[in-house]
Amino acid sequence: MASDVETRDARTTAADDAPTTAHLTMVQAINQALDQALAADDRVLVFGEDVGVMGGVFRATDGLRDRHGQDRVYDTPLAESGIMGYGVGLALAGMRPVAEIQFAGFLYPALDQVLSHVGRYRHRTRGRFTVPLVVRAAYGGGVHTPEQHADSPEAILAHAPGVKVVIPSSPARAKGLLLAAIDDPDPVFFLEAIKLYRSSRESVPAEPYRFELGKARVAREGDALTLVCYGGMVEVCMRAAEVAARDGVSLEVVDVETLVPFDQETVLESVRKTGRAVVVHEAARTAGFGGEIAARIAEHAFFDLLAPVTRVTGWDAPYPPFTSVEHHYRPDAARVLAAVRESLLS
Amino acid sequence: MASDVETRDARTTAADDAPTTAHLTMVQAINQALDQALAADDRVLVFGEDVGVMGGVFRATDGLRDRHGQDRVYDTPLAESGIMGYGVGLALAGMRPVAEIQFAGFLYPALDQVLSHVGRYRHRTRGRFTVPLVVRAAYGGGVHTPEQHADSPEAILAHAPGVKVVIPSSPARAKGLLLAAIDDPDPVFFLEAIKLYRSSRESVPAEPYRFELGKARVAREGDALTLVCYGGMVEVCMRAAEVAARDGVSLEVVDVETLVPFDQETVLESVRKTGRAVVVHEAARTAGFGGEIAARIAEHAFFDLLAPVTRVTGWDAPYPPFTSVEHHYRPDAARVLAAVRESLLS
Amino acid sequence: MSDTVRYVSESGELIGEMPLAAEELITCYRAMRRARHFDDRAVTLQRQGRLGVYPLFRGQEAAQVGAALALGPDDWLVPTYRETAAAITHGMPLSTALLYWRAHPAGWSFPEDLRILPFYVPIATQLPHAVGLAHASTLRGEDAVVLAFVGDGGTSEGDAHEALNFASVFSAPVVFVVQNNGWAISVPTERQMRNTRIADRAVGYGMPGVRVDGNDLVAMLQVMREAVARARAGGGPTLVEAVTYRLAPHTTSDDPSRYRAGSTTDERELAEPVSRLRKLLTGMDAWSDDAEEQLLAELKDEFDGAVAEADAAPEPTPESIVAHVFATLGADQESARRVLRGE
Amino acid sequence: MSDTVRYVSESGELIGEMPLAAEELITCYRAMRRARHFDDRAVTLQRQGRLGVYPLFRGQEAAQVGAALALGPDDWLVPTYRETAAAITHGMPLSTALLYWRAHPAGWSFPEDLRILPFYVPIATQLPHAVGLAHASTLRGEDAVVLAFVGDGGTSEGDAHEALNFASVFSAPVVFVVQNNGWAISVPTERQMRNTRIADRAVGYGMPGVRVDGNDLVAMLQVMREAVARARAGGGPTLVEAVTYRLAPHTTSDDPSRYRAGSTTDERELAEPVSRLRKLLTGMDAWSDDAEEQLLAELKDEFDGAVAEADAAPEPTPESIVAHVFATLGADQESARRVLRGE
Ligand SMILES: Cc1ncc(C[n+]2csc(CCOP(=O)(O)OP(=O)(O)O)c2C)c(N)n1
Ligand SMILES: Cc1ncc(C[n+]2csc(CCOP(=O)(O)OP(=O)(O)O)c2C)c(N)n1
Ligand SMILES: [Mg+2]
Ligand SMILES: [Mg+2]
Repeated sequence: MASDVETRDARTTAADDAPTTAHLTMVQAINQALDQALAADDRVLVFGEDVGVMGGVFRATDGLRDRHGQDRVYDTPLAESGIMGYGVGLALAGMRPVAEIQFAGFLYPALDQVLSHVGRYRHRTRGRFTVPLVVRAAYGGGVHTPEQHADSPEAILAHAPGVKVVIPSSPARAKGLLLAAIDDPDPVFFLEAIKLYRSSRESVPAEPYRFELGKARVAREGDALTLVCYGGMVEVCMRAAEVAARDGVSLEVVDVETLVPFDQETVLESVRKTGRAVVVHEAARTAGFGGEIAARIAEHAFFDLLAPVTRVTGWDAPYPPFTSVEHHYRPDAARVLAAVRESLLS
Repeated sequence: MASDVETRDARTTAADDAPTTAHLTMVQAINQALDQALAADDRVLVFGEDVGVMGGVFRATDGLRDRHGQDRVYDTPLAESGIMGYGVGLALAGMRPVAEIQFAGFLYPALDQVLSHVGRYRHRTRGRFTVPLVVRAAYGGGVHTPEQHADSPEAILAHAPGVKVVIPSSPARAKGLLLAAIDDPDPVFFLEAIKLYRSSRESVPAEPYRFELGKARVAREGDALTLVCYGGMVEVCMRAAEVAARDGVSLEVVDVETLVPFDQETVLESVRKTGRAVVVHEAARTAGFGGEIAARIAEHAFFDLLAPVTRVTGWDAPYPPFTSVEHHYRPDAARVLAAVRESLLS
Repeated sequence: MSDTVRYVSESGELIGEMPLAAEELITCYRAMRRARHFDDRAVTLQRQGRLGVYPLFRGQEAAQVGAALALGPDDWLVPTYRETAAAITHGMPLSTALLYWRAHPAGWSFPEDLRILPFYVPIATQLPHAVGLAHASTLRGEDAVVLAFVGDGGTSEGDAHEALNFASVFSAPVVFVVQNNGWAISVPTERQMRNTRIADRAVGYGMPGVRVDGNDLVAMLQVMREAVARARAGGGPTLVEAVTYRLAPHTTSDDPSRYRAGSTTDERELAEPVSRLRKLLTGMDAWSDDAEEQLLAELKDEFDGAVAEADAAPEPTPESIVAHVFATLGADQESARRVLRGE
Repeated sequence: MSDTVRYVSESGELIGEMPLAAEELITCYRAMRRARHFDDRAVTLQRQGRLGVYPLFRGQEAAQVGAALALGPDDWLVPTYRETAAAITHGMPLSTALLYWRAHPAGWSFPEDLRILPFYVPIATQLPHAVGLAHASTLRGEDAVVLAFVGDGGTSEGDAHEALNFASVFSAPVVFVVQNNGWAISVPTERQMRNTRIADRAVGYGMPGVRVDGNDLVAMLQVMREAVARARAGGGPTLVEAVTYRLAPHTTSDDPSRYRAGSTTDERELAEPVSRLRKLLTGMDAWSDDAEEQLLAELKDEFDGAVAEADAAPEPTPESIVAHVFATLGADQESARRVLRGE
């Protein structure tokens, strides 16, 4: 089912006297990015379940149909494999499709299209056919959504060669990364942490701007240990770092942002400096993307490591649909800090 | 398309004067296991595309329909999500369904059923509903199959909580593991390396027998370095170990066999002894299961490691459909040995 | 609604012969009224923060109750998230339903003999399970039938197609009921598909397809009894399109004013199934205001009891998160469990 | 085959009026004969180890060529792995086709102006692409139409359903051709589905459905021209069931004796489409043994030339494995590339 919380209007890019920045939630920043992409390039199309008339279950596409017309922003039938495959076809035809999948757990019916086609067209046809498709999906927990609405399947996408995976951690980052994703010549999966959609606002430049994909970002500098994280876990790690700072422990926070292509160098540089790393994500641990990150750190920063790289993740169980205990599944600052303490002791 | 190579008849469990072992290929051993499971338990059903009349594109189900009847061994329509979901329904009803998916790359249309249902029923219903379903699929490269027929999606399955993943490395192991999988009260994905189906024979006991799931196996003892591998990579690693032995380097080979639940202790025990590890699989590297294994070793054997844990895997590209270069994708003994040398030097 | 089976007009008048006895009708009415009472009270509980997101079924009582009442006790019900009315009619304890919508684990752990699969949201994915359950029944020589629900929107998913095809190929004893309630969240059925009759899809599977006024309990029950009997007799699956209307928002979180005019709903309220059947019964002198009042008092008591029962369910422990991942937990779950226990 | 469009009997006699001029028929025949020649020669190459696994299309030439000839040069062809005949008819160089079946990268890297998607095996997954291509054509105000193929077996996949529904909802200019060749590897159409006419599925999508004798080139071309014209004029999609027969094994690796009697095939050979059209033409005095001989000589030359061209394609380098993963390779591909280069 769709959760759906009220939001304020994000239309901030209107007239001449438009402000140069606005205080936006992440969902408003995303709405603005889509609006600007639609305005700038005729080839951009926005579609998915309930994105048209209704403006999306999270209102990320609110107002876009009115402004850009029903041929540019429209509803599809309820079929994710169809949406994905249809999006592939649009992309093959030279359009710049931006599909919305309501929740990342509903990417599953579309995985055949993702694994068999989205990431393969360029490779198998030696560049003759390409799929500049963007797929947005809400992911992750922390807001008491119904069953299956809190999944974090980024590792599956990251294991599909030819597919880029981007997970923003704030309104301003989301806008710049989404505009870059829409410009990108390759398919980009853009996962949006539900927890961040409206949890806070940030000053977002009104003009279109882009952040380069494939770059990790040092979100906070420190020297005792590196927290490696992305998306909804960045605020958790930042909070942990603040708490640690009060105890005089200075943690560095690296926001991966783009899982694929992975910016190994930025992560390694940080860990070489601190000598310790804790990797944090909310997906289940086994075969999660944290394993990949930890394995790379442990391989390439081996001689600089003072302690084993550890992971703070969802447990090896489905995200629990049982509201009263779900906060024990999703990592929080306390669990991150416990792992930090353990690492610092070893 | 289905590749289809001739095979000899695997019917070795006939009369009183039956031999106590037979020299079987892996596909024959699998056929025998299915035959014995069907004979032993009325609830066992074998179904999938072309498994009935034709006996399977690899002949794994050859003769089973004749022996056990068309209500026990039958063809389904060409629809993998349907096969998986229908199998879930049979399992919920108390049957012991054994589904065949012709190639692991054709599991993709069924991933929604896998991720949303197969691994979740027991968890979400607190044990009220369970899915004792076995799904067999041919996986991996090395035999010049057409495009998309050489995929190795084990990491995706391993990231689905509640699902067991088993990958046998020889005829005798395959039989014992498959019979255990069919007995298991939980869903088991059973991936069969195409390369091993007929590449060699092994003495296989004629009687039904079972190997415990969830146990790794030391396939060869050594003390200089541990090769961690599974399925089609075990023979590659064994060959590498033989070559190394000629140079006086003694490699230990750990055959993971069950990826989930992962037998961390056996792997760690070996690495604690050797101090070095190379993880080998043919799936693409990024977010492959090797990252998980390497991360666990690097975390838990940190103080025993003499060199970084490295990985020899498929490259971060789709398995190439281009026959003349595919052997550069799939790890071979030479690449494993190169990684071994590098590890021993560091 | 030509070609649509109907016995009772929107204003509650009988069209043609009445196939049901008055007592039967009263049983049906009581079940529908019970469902309506549940729905109303559930919404109140949700507003009080005592349920999570709740998908109302207001307006779909006849479709759900009529279908469920065609089942025998050994038959299976395979619902979507919308079918609380069908589920409580087929024997799900009200407290279990409340606990599910409260997202409490006891809402999933059904009594052993309850032949209902739990509510779930991945659209249409339950349909192949229904086929498997049904085929298992045939293979074992049992005569249990499976009733599987899906929405108009859900028919667009690949799994709906695969399940219909499997069912017909295996001649599985399953009755598919599409509740065409006009909407898939904000998308009206006309933009979900081009065909005007969902029942027409049946032709493509070589199975009978029936379109029925899903707000007419009598029609619904008749059509379903026939389909269930056919399935039980080995005649294979049927596709039933129950034409109904989602009078309520999609869920308690939804704001339908973003996509449909309030006037549409008001008009549809006039044809809603509970009062339609009540009018019929009243016209037959088979139901009175007193009977209604007494029924409501009973329903209130029953519901209050269920709430009390639900409230008494012990809070899950943190370690319940990893319980039941496997029959025997793996080492990874065991170590997680120790952490969750605070060991 | 009642309700099945047919113009030419199995023995090559005209039934009713001939809608095509003799020159057109000759063009069609030449294209079919060319396809047959390709198929025969490809099998020989495969036996020599000079092609990989090859899916023959013997018996399906009329269905494929008839469909492809209804297209204009700007129209798209979306094939399965079976449609080599359609592809070479729509302009794919023979050498490209050979290189694809030789699993050489040049078999995928089509000339820029070739409006054909590459052959591929994940069944039915190409159909939603066809809808996207078609809808893009409409959205841009172009009039390109898309021809999408699928097999009888392929209709069972969820993607087939989702694509048909999307196409009808978007009124996309796409013509779906189901080649009902009787088999999906070993599974006959009767066990793939219960309905006897695949064209009947069209009703469920509110689109026209046509069943045509797919071994009758004239019927095929007529039906396709109508469907393509309708799509081009904004009339939306059509579902065409081309009834044909897979005379050959599923692929060069398949042994059909495991699931069908040789006699079935022998009988079907009598109705095969190439000789059927030749008989018709001969009966019309529009074709002679001499013409045939000359055509075969031309086809042989063309094919030999294509083989030579294919043979001349440079062997791919090991590093081609990681080339084209992204427009700009990531660091992981770059480091792999260095290893593959032996650096
Ligand atoms: C696979 C999947 N995609 C999307 C959703 C989000 N979603 C929940 S309900 C719904 C609409 C369902 O409409 P319909 O099938 O007509 O059932 P109704 O809600 O009307 O009962 C959607 C799109 C989902 N739950 N599952
Ligand atoms: C998703 C998927 N599942 C299974 C296969 C294996 N397979 C290859 S061809 C085939 C049969 C296809 O039959 P049909 O659609 O009738 O086409 P035909 O081969 O007759 O042209 C199967 C099952 C596949 N390629 N893709
Ligand atoms: Mg609906
Ligand atoms: Mg076929």
